[in-house]
Amino acid sequence: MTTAVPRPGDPVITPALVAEHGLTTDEYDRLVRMLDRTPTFTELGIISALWSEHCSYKHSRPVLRTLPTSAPWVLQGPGENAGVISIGDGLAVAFKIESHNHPSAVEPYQGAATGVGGILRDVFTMGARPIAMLNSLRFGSLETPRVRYLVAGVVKGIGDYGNCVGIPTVAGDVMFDAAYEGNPLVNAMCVGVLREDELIRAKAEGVGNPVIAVGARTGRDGIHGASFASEDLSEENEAKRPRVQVGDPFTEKLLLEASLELIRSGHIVAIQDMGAAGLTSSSAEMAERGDVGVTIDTLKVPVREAGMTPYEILLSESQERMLVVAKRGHDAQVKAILTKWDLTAEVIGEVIAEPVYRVTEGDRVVAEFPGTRLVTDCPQYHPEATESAAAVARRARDVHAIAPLAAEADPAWTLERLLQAPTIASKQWIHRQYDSTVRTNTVIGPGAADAAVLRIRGTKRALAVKTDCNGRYVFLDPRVGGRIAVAEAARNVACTGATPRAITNCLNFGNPKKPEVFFQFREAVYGMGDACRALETPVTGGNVSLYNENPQGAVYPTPTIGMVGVLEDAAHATRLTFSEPGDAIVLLGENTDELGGSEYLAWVHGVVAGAPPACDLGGEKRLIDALLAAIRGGHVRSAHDCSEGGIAVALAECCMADRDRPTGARVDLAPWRALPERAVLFGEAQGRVLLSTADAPAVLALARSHGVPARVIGEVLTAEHGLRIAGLGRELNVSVSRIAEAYHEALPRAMARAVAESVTRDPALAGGTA
Amino acid sequence: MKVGVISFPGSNCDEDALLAVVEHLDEDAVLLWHKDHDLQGADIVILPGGFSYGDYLRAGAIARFSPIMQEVVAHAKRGGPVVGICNGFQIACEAGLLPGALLRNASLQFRSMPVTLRVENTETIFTRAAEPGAHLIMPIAHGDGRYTADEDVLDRLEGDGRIVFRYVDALGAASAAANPNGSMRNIAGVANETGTVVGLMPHPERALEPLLGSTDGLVLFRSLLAGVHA
Amino acid sequence: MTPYRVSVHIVPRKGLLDPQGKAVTDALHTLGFAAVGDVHVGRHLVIETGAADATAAERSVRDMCARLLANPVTEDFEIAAVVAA
Amino acid sequence: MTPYRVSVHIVPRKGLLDPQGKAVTDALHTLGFAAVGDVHVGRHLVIETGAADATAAERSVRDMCARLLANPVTEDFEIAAVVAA
Ligand SMILES: Nc1ncnc2c1ncn2[C@@H]1O[C@H](COP(=O)(O)OP(=O)(O)O)[C@@H](O)[C@H]1O
Ligand SMILES: [Mg+2]
Repeated sequence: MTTAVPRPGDPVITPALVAEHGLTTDEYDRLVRMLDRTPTFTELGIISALWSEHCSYKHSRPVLRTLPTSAPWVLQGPGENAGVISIGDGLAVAFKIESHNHPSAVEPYQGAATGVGGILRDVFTMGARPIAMLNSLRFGSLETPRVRYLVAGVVKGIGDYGNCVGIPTVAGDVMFDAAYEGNPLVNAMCVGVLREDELIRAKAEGVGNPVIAVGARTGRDGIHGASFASEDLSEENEAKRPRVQVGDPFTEKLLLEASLELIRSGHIVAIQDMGAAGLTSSSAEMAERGDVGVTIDTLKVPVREAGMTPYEILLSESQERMLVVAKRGHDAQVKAILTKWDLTAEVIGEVIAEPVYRVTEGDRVVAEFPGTRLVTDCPQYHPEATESAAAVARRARDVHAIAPLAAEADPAWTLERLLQAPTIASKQWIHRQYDSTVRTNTVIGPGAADAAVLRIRGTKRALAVKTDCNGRYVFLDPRVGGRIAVAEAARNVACTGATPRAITNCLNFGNPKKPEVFFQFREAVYGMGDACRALETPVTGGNVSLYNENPQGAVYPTPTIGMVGVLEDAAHATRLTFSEPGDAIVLLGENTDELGGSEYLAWVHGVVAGAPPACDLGGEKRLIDALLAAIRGGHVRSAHDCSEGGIAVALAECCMADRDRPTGARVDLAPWRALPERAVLFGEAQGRVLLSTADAPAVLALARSHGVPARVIGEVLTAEHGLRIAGLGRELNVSVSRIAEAYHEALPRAMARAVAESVTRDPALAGGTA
Repeated sequence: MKVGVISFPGSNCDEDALLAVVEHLDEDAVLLWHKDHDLQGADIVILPGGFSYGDYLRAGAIARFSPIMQEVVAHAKRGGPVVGICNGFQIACEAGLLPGALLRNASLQFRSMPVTLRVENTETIFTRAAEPGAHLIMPIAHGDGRYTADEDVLDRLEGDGRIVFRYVDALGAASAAANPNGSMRNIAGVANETGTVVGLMPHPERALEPLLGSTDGLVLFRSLLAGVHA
Repeated sequence: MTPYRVSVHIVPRKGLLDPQGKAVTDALHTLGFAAVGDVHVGRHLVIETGAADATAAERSVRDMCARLLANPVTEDFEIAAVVAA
Repeated sequence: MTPYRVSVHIVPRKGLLDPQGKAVTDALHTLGFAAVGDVHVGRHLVIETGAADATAAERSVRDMCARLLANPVTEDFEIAAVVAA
């Protein structure tokens, strides 16, 4: 029997109130059975948060279980604040990706900023020092002012937060498509380094150990953010604006230093970020992992405002807070460390032997649940999954039948047009707002290679990191699209010379109760699993973000992959741009006649249809192995994979992605003249890498020995020679400065219109963080 | 020689500056805590980059009142060398160790990118090992780097050779295109009257290794030694 | 059309975290201003605009605030003064 | 000691480049507020402080401005209001 009783002034529990809390009748009945009585208002709030999709994974867990999660180098798989892999020399890497889609849709600046703050905390609570941030962004068409406002705000929010904390933002990916209108995706990833023996987990243990709230004070912000993340974005939700949280990167920096000092001090046994659902989820999850009871007194929680109720204190999502379980009798030492960093630490509860989750307000018990499995005791759903007929028809469409525009008679026109597509164009407008060099580890920063490379101090090694996902492919064929997301991320990392090691993922999907959405979800996860097995990159964690919808329906299913790879020698770090005239250009992999799902079709013809390119995972693995052998053999001057825009765009980028050091190139694609010209030039066949080399025979021999198709297709020239692609129909011949202008000026030009608007509302205008 | 690097709350380049001295000059360096009143015998003080006190109100405005700043100011008054990098430059200006102020970039955006600097004066503690007119490439990463002072102050600085670095383009011109933040007269760094306090927005501590793309910051750090060991 | 000068205050919404205000409060305490309680830091805009009369000038600036100048999610605004310039 | 609320404007010194003011002007023009002339953006601080009387409150805030709140090189300040809280 449990003892909690309603507080004076608590609303009466009615079916309407239950519904408002997002619980179904079945779920409510389950709660009543669990308690053997009517819940108090506080209890209803707690369960509403814990059983939200965001915390409980009630729709997604069974599917997620199919993912491969182990390898000899995996030290911590899914289930902790972040995954951890060993990288040798007693060092490990902790990394995790997380979404902040709905908060960013409502308030782009604070939404994105607090997303960065949250993922940073997930990583440093593992005992790791963050060394890099990444961000994966999806927006609607840049043609609309609202989208430009969102882009400007999100980018500034990400930059201001990471820059202030002093963690370099080094890589990411961005795509624009009307499918994301009204529901942008903002996924942030953090990577940290730790010594293996300093790894700490968020597992409460030790009866009598004090539970301590650390960091910022608790205010009324973001109450019910976790449930908010589990709803559709509607106009009604726009009205729920007071839920936005304001980030304080300065406090985060202090909290980062204090937490690492705390973990190393030996005074604590567990630490966890108070993220979504704040104190409630952090305390319940820590208790559950340790299979212990816990009791918390809300009167002891340091608050920012007077008169906060237990309900508000438990569900607040005030930022920059941590929950710590200290060793018994060590609370004074914990406080001393926090005081040194000008932060508060208050004992708010303790670990207890009795298997209950109890919240008191002074002497009054306001919530009490039996057992220690509050989060996983939530209902599990196995939603129906069926592909819609429309999706089948879309995929079956013969896209080769789409007539080319008259202007396409000159392939140079098409290339130039594609280079201006915001999805393809240089993202420098974005990443020059991110400090990418602080902490002096950045060997290759954003825009210069297919992934970012960071050296690991004290070793010869380096990490390569990248996010990726083409949601359009997943939309057209979720299984194949899921595979490609992993394969492309792995290829990107391999192009810099790194062995792909493991992934984290952020599954951005629509409403899982719609059979066609759940089909996308299930198939995409299966595809991701296929690729992770084939490429030996297990999943170490991630995040599920459902209900990403706008009035037109779900956004593209977007399982963003965050890949981590390891270079044994940082000196092998390889960029994407050609540098030495006279070098041979080698294509690893094969051109095909595939055109479905391409940026070419979407941007030039406004068509999203056809089957996405096939993904041969065995071939991808061989390609990566061959490429890495060539790089390690010292034969490769540059490497770049073919992705959106195909081989023509990839060649253009190799010539002018580094605008200060352009080159030209002469390429002959005659071996593929039997295929449709536009498919060869702009199709997005997978498993292709362009590299430049002074020793083509060595590269070709290595490719052959790995069973990878390879051909010398041209030569690097000086920039005056332009880019020339012959051998198909009409020769493609463009000046490098012209394509450089198209590629580098597209985003600045589009965003120039938005800057005035975004700075006007810039909270930092009044001073504040720059 | 011993270098003291101040750790303000919110400093995030303090370790980079410390490593620059320890790994690349092979000299002693200590982090000095903002709440202390002791320079621990440091011969040279570095005010590092970052966001001291979150840069709330104005970059550097609150940090200048940190307890340790009293010692730093006294050290500077005695002729002791002080180098302010990025946020450290902002703090030095706020503290009155250097003239002028650093305002929001004219673009109103943070700028993270490599820039080319021209060394305008080789008679300061931070440039005496450099060639006059040398071009140095190193990163900037700031939102408030627009150096601003009254015209007559600028004229005086110019006349006294206290403009230490300017942003220039590949051809060596101090052009508007080469100026990443709209600073007056393309100023990237200035010195006090005696050349013993130097502040600059770019980050020489991020340009010390070929692996990281530039070694042009070395000559500046080596300048710190030139006087001591000469 | 008469030229007006309209002065607006845009302040962080109550209840939201105001890290800047807190930083300034702490700094003032450090400087010895012990009697200081809360500090709020907002923006002060002076907008020169032509309008038929003072009421129209104010209405127009309210519109600017709602549509552009104030963040509807995190800030409140008030018109502080409308004077003929 | 009476509690006072003192309101301060801190504005960029005239003649200095004002990219923020210009950005706001441009944005307002884009939105169709054609009658807008110059816009100036400064800070608005509200300081709650105890003082013997209004004069003392104002004096104390002037002191805060001179020492911390305004940058003497680039900014001017004015006390906009002193009200008993
Ligand atoms: N939001 C972002 N933040 C930082 N870097 C980014 C971002 N978006 C793209 N980049 C960088 O731009 C480059 C090109 O990215 P992308 O177009 O995704 O390449 P690819 O098609 O090869 O995957 C990469 O170096 C990437 O890290
Ligand atoms: Mg990509």
